[in-house]
Amino acid sequence: MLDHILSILIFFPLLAAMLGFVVNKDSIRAYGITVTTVEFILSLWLWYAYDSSVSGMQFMENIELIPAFGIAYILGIDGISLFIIVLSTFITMIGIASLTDTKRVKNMIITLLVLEMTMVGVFASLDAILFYVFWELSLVPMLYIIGAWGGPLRIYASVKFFLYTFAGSLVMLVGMLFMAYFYYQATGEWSFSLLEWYRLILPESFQYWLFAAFFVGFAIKVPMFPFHTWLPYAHGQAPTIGSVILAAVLLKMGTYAFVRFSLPLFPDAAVFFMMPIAIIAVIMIIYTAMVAYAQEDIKQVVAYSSVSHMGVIILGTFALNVEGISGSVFLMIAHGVVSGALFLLVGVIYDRRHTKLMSEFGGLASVMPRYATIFGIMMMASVGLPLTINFVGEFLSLLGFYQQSHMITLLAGVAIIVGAIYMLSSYKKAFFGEVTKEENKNLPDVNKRELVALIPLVIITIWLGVYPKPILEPINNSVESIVQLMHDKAVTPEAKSAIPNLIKDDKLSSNMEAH
Amino acid sequence: MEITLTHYLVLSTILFSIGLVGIMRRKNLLMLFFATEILLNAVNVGLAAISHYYNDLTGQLFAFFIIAIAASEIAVGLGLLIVWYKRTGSIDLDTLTSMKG
Amino acid sequence: MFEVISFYLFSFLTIAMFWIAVTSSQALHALSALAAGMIFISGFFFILDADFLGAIQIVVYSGAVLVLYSFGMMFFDTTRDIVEREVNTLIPSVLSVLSAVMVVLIFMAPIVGDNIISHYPVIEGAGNAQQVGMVLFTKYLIPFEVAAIMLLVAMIAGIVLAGKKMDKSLTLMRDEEIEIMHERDRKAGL
Amino acid sequence: MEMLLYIALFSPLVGSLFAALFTAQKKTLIAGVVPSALLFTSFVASTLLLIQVLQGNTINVELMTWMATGNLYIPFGFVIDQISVTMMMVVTLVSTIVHIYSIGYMDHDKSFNRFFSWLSAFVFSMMVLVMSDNFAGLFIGWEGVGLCSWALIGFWYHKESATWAANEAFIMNRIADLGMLIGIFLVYWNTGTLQYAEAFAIMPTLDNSTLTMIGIFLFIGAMGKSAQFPLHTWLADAMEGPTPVSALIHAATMVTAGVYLIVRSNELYDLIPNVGLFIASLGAFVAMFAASMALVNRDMKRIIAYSTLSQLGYMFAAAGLGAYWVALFHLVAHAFFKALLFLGAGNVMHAMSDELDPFKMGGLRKVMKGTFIMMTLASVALAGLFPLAGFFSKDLILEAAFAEHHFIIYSVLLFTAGLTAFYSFRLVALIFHGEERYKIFGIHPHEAYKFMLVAMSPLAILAVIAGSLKMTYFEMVTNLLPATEYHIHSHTTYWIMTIGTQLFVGLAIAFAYKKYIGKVKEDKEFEKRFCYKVLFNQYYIPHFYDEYIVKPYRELSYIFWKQIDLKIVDATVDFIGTSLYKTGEVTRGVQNGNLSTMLKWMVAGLAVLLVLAAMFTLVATNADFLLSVYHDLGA
Repeated sequence: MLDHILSILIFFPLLAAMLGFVVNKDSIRAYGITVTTVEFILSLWLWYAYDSSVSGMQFMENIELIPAFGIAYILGIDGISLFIIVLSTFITMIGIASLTDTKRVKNMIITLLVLEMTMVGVFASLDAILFYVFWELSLVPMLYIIGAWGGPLRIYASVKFFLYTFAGSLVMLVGMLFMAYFYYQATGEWSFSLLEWYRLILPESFQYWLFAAFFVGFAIKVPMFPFHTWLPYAHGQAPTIGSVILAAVLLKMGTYAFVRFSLPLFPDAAVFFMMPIAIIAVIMIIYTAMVAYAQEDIKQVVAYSSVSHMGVIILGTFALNVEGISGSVFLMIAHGVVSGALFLLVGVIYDRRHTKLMSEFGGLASVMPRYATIFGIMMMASVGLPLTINFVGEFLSLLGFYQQSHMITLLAGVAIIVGAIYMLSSYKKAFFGEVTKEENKNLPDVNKRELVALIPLVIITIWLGVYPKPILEPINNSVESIVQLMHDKAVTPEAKSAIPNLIKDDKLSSNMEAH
Repeated sequence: MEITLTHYLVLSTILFSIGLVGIMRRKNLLMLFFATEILLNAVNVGLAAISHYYNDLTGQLFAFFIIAIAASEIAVGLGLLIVWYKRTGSIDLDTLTSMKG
Repeated sequence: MFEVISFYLFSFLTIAMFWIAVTSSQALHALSALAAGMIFISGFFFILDADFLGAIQIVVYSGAVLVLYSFGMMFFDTTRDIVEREVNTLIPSVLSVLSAVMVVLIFMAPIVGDNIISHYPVIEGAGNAQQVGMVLFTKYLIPFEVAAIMLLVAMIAGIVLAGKKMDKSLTLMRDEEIEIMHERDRKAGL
Repeated sequence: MEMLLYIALFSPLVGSLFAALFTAQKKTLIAGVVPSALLFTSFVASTLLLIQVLQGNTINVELMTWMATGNLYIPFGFVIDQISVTMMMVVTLVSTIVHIYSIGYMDHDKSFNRFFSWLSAFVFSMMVLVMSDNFAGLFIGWEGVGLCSWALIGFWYHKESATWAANEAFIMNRIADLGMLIGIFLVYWNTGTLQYAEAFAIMPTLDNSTLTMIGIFLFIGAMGKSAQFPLHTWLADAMEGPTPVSALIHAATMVTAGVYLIVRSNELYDLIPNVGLFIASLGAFVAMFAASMALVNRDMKRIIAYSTLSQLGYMFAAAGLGAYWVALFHLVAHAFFKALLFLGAGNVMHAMSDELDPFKMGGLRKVMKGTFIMMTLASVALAGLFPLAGFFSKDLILEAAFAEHHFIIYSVLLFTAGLTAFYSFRLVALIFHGEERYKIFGIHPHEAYKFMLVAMSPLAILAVIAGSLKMTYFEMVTNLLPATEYHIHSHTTYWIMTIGTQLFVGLAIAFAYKKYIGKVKEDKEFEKRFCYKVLFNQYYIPHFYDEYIVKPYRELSYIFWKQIDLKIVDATVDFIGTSLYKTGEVTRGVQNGNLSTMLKWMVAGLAVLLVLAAMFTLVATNADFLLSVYHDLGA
């Protein structure tokens, strides 16, 4: 069973979704929770069986689909994708467990199960076409979730979400086809296998163009400034569960793809574009944080804060050293947990008051103390307080990039200031002060179902903040192999020097580079 | 003076243009069919000429198939035309606007 | 010399006939001109040593197709003129001439002509019909059969479309009327 | 040994979590008593560790790995040496007292349990800060105390001013923390480690500019936590929190973390005397700057806060001049008497129903004898009169400045000593002496609970006797810190200086008493003067920040959102979408359903394709010619 665990992880939710059509409407919630829990346990088993001392791909499956064009069904995970898969199954489970009374709940749960399949598929596939298929497929359930259960502007938001990301990924597809063509030119055989592509050393000018093509697809998904405007609409209109999954997992596809595709395939281009991307990341961090500060709707604050944090992840990824990339991968997990929790929390208050405007609240700390406490913990995690999960990622990402540029890191570090500004002022507006609105005076505190969803998130937030090693170590091993691969593949001398060589005496080299 | 392939091709082109004019000018559906026949015949002349001058039978065979296609087209097309005429009492092209975008 | 004269003669005739077919407002005139043009076309085929094709041209076009047209025309009120509302004849002519010139230009370019290689050369000492038969039943057997099926389908379609319930038009009847008609058929044991 | 360390470190955490269990419930005494007892345990453990350290043992333990990736390795490592044990003693002692005191002070507060949870959490963070053996651990504590400070300043969260002050404190600290973080990055990329011992061992091999950068960025971190100019405004506003919080966090412990950082990094700052001089100058400036604001203020707690700021300036001046042990000594002494002063102020506030304006008090000496004695003692110690703690520590700083020949710094500090004496006794005189002005407001003051006074008494004793421990302390600390003894060239100079300072201070006290002990009349004329206005408005710095930083930031944020994000970035995207849509709408006319038109379009398309093909053919056939023309043009 372990040989095919990835296929099982991918297709079990799909199968369950199909069977879900015949399940009775009253028991569908229990059915959904059971399925996602089984899926989560399977992913935990995957983690347990994963050998963290091996840096390469594990649990590989390889079935040829179209041999003439080298398209195959290749699955496999390493330390980077493992935890994002666990995160996806975990967040889906939490999401379904916390699902409040929605209309057409059966459709919702079936959609979520299909979405889960696509998410696991994206992170497990090692064939470009397979990856692309899951990547695009993930848009459909999300489109449906926003379009069917969203707010008043839901059609606009969902169409915008779909078209925007779809347009980007088409450019990415062209890049993939070109990449396969180059492979064909070089070896005389077609292949879309990522591991085969890794072995290909591309000339510099090709790298720039291909990097740009992939970049468009990934950047829109992340979303990077100035491609971020679909996100506030999507979050603003999506139901709570949609926002949670969108922020926690779907956005990670973009950053994950940067680590999986852009860096190892095009190391020279990565070095060449490092500074422009870093500048975009800095703009993302500061600009969206300021926009977040100006928001009146608490969900939009969290939405823009997501963009701001994604900037830090991008920065860490393009640090191109082990510290930075490990940090950014860790921050992907961390942001998944924290932003997921924050959206759940916003959902809690939305369920009670049917508004998300901060001016409608005020003084909630005395009415809903438990809610305020959990929100406070998550807010502090979002702000990046040490011993919370976010800090580890942010610290490592910024630390990593400091090797490449002092000035940009200094500017990006402003994240910790502006982040505190918008989060604290929102918290103050919503939770502190006197209770002014009559309808807020008797709000019930978080109930059991919500606690079931939130408490695990709180525990993870603190546990991994204090003891990140179980996750950081496998990530580190896989990232080291990627960095080494990039160093070996780099063509230009600038790239060779910018990407550290891990085989040499480490301390000496890092000292030299710092000077 | 020798008749070369070019002569035939020019002829074929001229016939084709006449067909095009017919297609664009006529509003009578039946006339449209006539123009289509002209187009097909123009092409056939070209194909036969090429076949002749390059000593290759493929051109002629293509012409055969074109004739076969033309025949079936007329059979079906005429049938549809008759149905249409029964419905509307007109074979005016301008009445065919159900495909309006 | 004979070839040259006949080429120009037939060319003039075909162009003239087709022009009449395209411009004539009388359907009957157009039909006649078209038939004549078709026959003249077959003249070219004979000049080009494609005897079989020429024969087929006369049989199928002038025989079958045009007869079909003339029968078809009996269904229509051909006396009723369709007003050719076309005001601007400039655009069609310009477009046609332009495309014609372009096609000629392209064919004149050596790059196209040089690349044609003879795959099925004319076999010495065999008649045209024989040659055609040899190629048609070897290399082009499947397309030939497919064409046959296509013709069959077209024939059936033609009969169904034009012939069924010649007295009635299903498409013009309302659903209830059709239902009533079907009901009557069933009762009659059909 | 290690057990003791862990007991000292974790008992505050246990106390905090214990109290946290009760936060949702009504006030329970046990939520206050248990954390206090646990803190006392921590204090005892610290004392035992102190004894160990006095015997010359230092302890270094590693609890577990925190972060490890690439070359980076950060453990949860703790060190007990002379510096950290000093800080531990101060922290545990003051916090134990403050905890016990708070049981009385917070008696009537409905969030009693929550208060103790946060207060103990603060002590835990502070212990992490001082006990860590690496910069990352320090940063954990650094941010942890920031968080607890935020929660405690905003403890009464229904008050707008309190929450505002809390956010201000947190954000200002964050600005400094960025500097600190950059400093940490610099240390890592230049030395390859964040452990103090290893990093400081490598630092002498680095070039001067790098070290200067490290020194400056770490000091920026220290500036925030220790509220040095220009990041000082939050400290005065932080007085919105409960008074025990002010005593513990904003006087005795957290704000001295910056000084601790400089002292801890003494090996670094020894290598870069220029930065040291800058720190000393800034310290001296802040000392006077803060003292001047304290002169006219009419808020009891703010006056003490400015005094804290001023004393922090002293500490930085000493640390910057390389007299690290002096700075640490002043830190310790200051912790005792300043905490005492704040707790006394807390008693007064309770007695006066939270009235803070000393001009509305007066004559409280009669009803609050214990408080009166203790506050007077604290003020004397603060003013630096012989033989109380302040005399020894502050005098050492002056001597150090003099001996190092920084006479400007010396004279600034000397002048500030006079100011300190004046404002301290202005406060004492206004509160405890003179006529009983509070009677107009119908307040009936009463002395605090007895056990609160008893709890305060150790501080009072220490404020008196701390000076005599100077030599023991010196011997202990100088195992680790540079043992510079500051000897003024001749004994005569020394005596002239000491006695001169004492006289100056004495005169200032006398002046304060003379001015404020009798019938205090509102001096309207004086209040209209420019210098009074400037001082009363804190040099207009909060106003400046509000007007030129906070407001523009808010406005810029709105512009970014409303103008740029919605009107430019998003509108561009929408424009692309709508233009495609419009194109569809416009070209829809082509599809008029008329077959004839469509056929015309078809022919037109054919013509276009043919033209393209013809052009292509032309170009292809004439490629050689065109290329030669192109090359000719290029040449």
